Amino acid sequence: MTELVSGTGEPTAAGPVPAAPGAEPSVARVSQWTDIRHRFFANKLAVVGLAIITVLILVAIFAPLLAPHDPLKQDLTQTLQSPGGAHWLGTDALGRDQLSRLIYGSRIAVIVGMASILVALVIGVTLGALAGYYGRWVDTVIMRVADVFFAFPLLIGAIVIILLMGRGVLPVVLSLGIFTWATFARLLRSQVLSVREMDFVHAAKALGAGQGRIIRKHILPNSLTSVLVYGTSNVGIAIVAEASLSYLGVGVDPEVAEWGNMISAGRNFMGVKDFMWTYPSLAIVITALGFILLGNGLRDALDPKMR
Amino acid sequence: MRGASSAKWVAGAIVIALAATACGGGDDDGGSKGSGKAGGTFRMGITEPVAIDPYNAQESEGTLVTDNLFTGLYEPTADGKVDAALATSKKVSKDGKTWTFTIKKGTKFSNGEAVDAESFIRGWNRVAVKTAASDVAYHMAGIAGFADAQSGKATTMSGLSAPDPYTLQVKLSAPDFEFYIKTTHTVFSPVPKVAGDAKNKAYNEAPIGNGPFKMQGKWEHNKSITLVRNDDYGLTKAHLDKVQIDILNSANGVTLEYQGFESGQYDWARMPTPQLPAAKAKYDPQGEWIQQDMSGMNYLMPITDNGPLKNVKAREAVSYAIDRDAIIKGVFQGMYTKSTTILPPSFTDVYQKDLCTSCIKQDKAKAKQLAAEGGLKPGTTIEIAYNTGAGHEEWVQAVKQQVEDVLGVKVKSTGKPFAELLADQQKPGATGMYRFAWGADYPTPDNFLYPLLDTASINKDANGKVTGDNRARYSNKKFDDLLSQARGTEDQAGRNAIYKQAEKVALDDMALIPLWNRTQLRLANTKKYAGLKMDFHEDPNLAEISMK
Amino acid sequence: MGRYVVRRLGQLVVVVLGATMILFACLFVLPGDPVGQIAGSDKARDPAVIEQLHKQYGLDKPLVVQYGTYVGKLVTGDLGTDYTQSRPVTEILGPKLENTAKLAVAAIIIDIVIGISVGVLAAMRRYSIWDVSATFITTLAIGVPSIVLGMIMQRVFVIELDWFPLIAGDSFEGIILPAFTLAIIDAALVAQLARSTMLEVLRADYVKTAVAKGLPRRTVLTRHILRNSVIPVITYLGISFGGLLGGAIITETIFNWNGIGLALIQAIQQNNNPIIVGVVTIGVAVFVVLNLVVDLLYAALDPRIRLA
Amino acid sequence: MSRTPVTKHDEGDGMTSLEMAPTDAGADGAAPLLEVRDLHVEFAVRDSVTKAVNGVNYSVSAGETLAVLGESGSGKSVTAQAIMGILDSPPGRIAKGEIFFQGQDILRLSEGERRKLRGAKMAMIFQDALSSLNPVLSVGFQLGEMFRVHQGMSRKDSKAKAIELMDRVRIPAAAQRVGDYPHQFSGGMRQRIMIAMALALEPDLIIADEPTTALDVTVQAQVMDLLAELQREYNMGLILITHDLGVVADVADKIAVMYAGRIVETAPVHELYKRPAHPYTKGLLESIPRLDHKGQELYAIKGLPPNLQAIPPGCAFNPRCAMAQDVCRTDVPPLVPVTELDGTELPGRHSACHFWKETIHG
Repeated sequence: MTELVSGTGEPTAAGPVPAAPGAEPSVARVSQWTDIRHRFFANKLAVVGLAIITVLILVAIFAPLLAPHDPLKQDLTQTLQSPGGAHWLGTDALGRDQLSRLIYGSRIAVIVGMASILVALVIGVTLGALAGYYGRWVDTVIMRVADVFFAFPLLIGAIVIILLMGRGVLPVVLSLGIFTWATFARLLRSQVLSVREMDFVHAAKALGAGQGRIIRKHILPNSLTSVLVYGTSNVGIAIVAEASLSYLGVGVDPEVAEWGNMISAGRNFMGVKDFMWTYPSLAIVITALGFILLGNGLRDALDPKMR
Repeated sequence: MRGASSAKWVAGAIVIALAATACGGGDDDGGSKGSGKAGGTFRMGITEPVAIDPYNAQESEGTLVTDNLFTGLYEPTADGKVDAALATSKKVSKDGKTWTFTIKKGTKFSNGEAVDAESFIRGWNRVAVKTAASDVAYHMAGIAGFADAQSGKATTMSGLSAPDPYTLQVKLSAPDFEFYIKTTHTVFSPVPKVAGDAKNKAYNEAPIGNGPFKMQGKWEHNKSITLVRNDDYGLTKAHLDKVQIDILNSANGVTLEYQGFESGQYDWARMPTPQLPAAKAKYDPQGEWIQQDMSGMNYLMPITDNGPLKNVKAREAVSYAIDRDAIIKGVFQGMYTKSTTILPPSFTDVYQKDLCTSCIKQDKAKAKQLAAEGGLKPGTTIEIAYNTGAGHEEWVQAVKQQVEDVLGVKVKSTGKPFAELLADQQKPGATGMYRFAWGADYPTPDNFLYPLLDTASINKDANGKVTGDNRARYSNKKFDDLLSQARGTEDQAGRNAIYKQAEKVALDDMALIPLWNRTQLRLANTKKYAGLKMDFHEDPNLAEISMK
Repeated sequence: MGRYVVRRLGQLVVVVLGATMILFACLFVLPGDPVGQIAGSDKARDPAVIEQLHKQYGLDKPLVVQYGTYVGKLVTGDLGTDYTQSRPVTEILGPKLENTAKLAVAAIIIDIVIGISVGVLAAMRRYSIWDVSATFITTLAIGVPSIVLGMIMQRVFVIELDWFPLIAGDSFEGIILPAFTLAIIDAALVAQLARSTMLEVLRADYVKTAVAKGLPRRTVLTRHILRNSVIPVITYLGISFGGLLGGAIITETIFNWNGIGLALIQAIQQNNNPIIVGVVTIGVAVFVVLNLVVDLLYAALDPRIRLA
Repeated sequence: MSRTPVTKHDEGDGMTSLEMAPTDAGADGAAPLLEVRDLHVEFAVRDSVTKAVNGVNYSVSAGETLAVLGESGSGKSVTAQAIMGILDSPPGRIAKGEIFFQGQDILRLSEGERRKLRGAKMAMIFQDALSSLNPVLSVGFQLGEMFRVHQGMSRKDSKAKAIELMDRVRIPAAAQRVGDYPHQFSGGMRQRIMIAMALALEPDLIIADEPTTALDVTVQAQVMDLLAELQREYNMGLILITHDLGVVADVADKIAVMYAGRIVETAPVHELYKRPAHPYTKGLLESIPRLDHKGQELYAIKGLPPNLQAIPPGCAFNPRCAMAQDVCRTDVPPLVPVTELDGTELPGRHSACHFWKETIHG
């Protein structure tokens, strides 16, 4: 700031203005998390998403109490009953209660959905962080491997792995995890690249923090938020992928009460007994929607500019 | 995902049927060949065949084309009999090892070449040679010189000769009084000189034959095949002008055929299971519902030399534990019929109804008692494996539940793609039971009993892998002797009596656990076409039908 | 720039080889002999025939040699022959790839037309009922998985209303339902993306400058607003088009659309390995090439991006 | 953007009386080039209303430079945007007031007529040229656009004009660099392009909204000199919006200080520096670090600018004002002329403070 007065006027009369009485306007100490929470709950759609997911998880946990019948118990005298009477949602080709299978199906959906995204996150985050932070050849190698998995169509990859490992929940989780980590790795890498350039990281380095500490303490927390948000809406996509695998006959075992199996079985009854596939389809749509709304809500809460 | 592969008698494509003892529906106008007007285009949908060249045509889709493009010595009938085609006479030597056929003179291929003994020899050698790598060459295994042709030592089979242009002589390496029945298979078709070897791509895609129809254009893969009437056909000419065959994807081919029939696009169609009750109610009254018991069977194949089902009583216990009627009524909506024999009902001369006592009715007490005697203790684990994507999921789960409930054992069911399932059955340590089905290539009990249950059909290779079709590893000397005795018996009735005894021996040992018959169900446009029926290969009798 | 393209093409080769290597290894380890039994029946093939077929398809050689010959032929564009009919894979997949491409193009056109217009409309009419309803419907559309959507379309339009025949083959009317099933989800994503980028651009200072320069409303919209907001949308469309060309497995299966996605599912059931590897190779190659095209397009549209 | 709805009479918004601050005649006595009268601008976002501008009155004549001074959030930029007619509406809208430009109330004009003024008669220079220039279009194109749109000039001619303009604002090697993009220029160069763009059609009024804030000191001085030189050459009216007292001193003829959307003091520049007549202005001046005050504690006005959704009653500055009395907390101080102790008029000086006498004369 150049010298203010152009040499004509003498300094103003009185010295510093005496402190005025009047209360200092108190600025409530708004911590970052409460602010995010406010923004999240202000968003009606996000709350709907959260509600759907909570209900889903509760139904999954308390399935044994909620389900009127044992989902695996067959009754060949009661096959293909229309909804109503003892079976609110009807029975399938083996006389099993559709409502109970739908309720137990939520278990598989929640387990597979979350577990596969967890697997993908673990792989994706570690590799993404390494690639982003160390760069150079580490980055190129990891990113090329990521390209391979990114280009490899998810369903085909999953099918091949399931053919290898046989059908079941674990193979499905692993195959979904293995083929979706690439997106997380890429996302995290770009986050790490941008955070790495930020001043507070240079400052930490200047203060002598070790590499590991910098990644753990500074880079990851800041980069993780967007990856977690992306992860949430991806759980929905993982559940849909898992149901598609069952639809193609390569998902979890056929007798397992799982939505994809039910739709696949119901598909033959289109136009004849639509209830066989409409209810499981509805379940998948609502679940997928729940995760997407939750994901969007989190994203908007964490990054208000997006609104 | 149903109908995983195109084969008609594919291991249990869930096309199912209700066994009507006599061949059912359709206004049967005495099956005479010539009645009704000429002309018309018959339309139907099939899934992509493996081959339409007789050297490798194997499933019903492939045979539909070769059967109408070629005419062999003999022709199979729907009810398990054999009619003469180009063969005017047959003579067999006392020892059953030399066959002599005389061939109808004056018939030609659609390209004008004459059909003679030489064209039969050419056709058969073309299939047997090593480079052909034909899947169906094994039907000629009995002909002398076949092994040399297969191994590549020779390019022709020594057993074949043509004493004069229209006489074919066949020498066999072992006696077989039923060899003439085998020639009903299209692999025994004659071929013109222009056919060249089995790898002749042009011929594979548009074969030139001597049948009632000939190809129009070439095989449009995954799209269509078109046949037109062969006007200078040697025997009774066909009435239809043209047959338009659409090739549908196997994932939902059955649904597409049914939709096609409903929308009037197809004259012949299969139906998906769930639509059957509605379809039957709608089309049976109008006579467009064909139900026919075909020459195929669905079994549970137990591994008889290893594991929990090693003991015959354990196998019988499992058979008693299964409530076939409940499964048929529940899962298959009453459209299947339970089977109580190894040989299909369509072999009317040898059919012994209720031969399998444990199949007639579920008997929980007897099942528990036999299980105890057979060492099948509660809590032991039995494996049941099946191939995925062919609609077995439901009934296998039903069988699993019933066996577990009745015998208190633990049944572990695993679905696998075809190749893995077969590898599982073949590997030395195989145990438990497998979903299994078998269709006859030609109408003779031998075609069931020999490949499935004869000790020679186990055919273990160096490291104990079962490469033959007797993967149940059933071996009973008394059964083998009966079979070879039957093969050595010239007269038909004598042979049938021996086959019946052999079947009884096998069923007493529970070598295979019969489940339900393979009755075929079709929708047929009988409003537009007269004499429309299903032939031995479960295809429409295209050569005989005519416009109304 | 040229150097960049060469480097990216190099990466492409690595990715395609990587993908085929993984797949080859997986298929090789799969238990069971792909040519072990007569197509789809319980009849085991005669050992002599199996041995002959193994020689013919080179299955008797170890994995590394098989992979070597495969890549050798791949360079010349020969994807080997399939196991069931021993026809060249390229001849089998050729027409199928054409069908998949037709479907992909139809879907992308619907994406562009519906997706962008809804997105732009919602952005321009902020907080109006248009904006709120568009956001709600697009979120709903994204939630519906393609297996459910396909069945609903089939149930309503084919069985109920009978507007479209199920067996339409690759005729024009046959493409409408599968294309819409594929496009609806993508169009919703495009709409939301277009809306958010539009909103961001509308907030940008250079739009205020443009208005302050006295430019007519239409010029401000086309030359300044759309020009900037369209770039991320084009990037997304490029990538999703790449995915579509890999064969929309679910949609093709539901609608019996004779594309490479359907061919893949059938090949997996019949253990027809050459077709499996063929489809994946084409899918991956097309995806990576399109990624490159999108990056080049991005650089052309946005001068700030310098292609290193 | 779309036509800004103007409501003539708004039921009172806490203003006790509608003062028509006396407009001081322009330097040559004719009606001033631009006169803003009692302008009110509000932003309605969902349920809350932000009163960004609460009765602004100022004017500028041709050749004259008016500096509008105020902390961020004081409404100075919003006023400028209202004048240019580029308010985001919704949510922004002009609640009350008139803007006379060359004798005509431009708020009455149709959007078409209003648009014709922009660029031709009045132009604006923004703060951060990097974000104010379209990143994907070349600089030459964005400059040439003025001529092609307003004067229907051909692409070739408009490019030549662009080069000429770039030379005029002393951008080196203009001919070679006309095709370059904004990100390829330095901060100072970009700001020169903004100025060139504003001057393209030699408008009568230039509004510069913090033109040099984003620049470092040395470049800042060059840009300000260029702006002053061009203003003199084209005899333009210049409204310079800034929060930087240093910049104002060298360039401005008169100053209007804004606080919480209102003008709290107007005065010729040197008068204001000598004897501020409003505690806020006084506080601003004292918070500038001075060489002769070495080692003393720096003075800063305590507290934060008011929340525009809940402006304190009476004088908006009262919570931060040392001289605040009860009256300040109830009555809104009108903008009144400032006089010497003996009452003689001080031309062009007004203050909106109940105790302006004590502030100026101590």
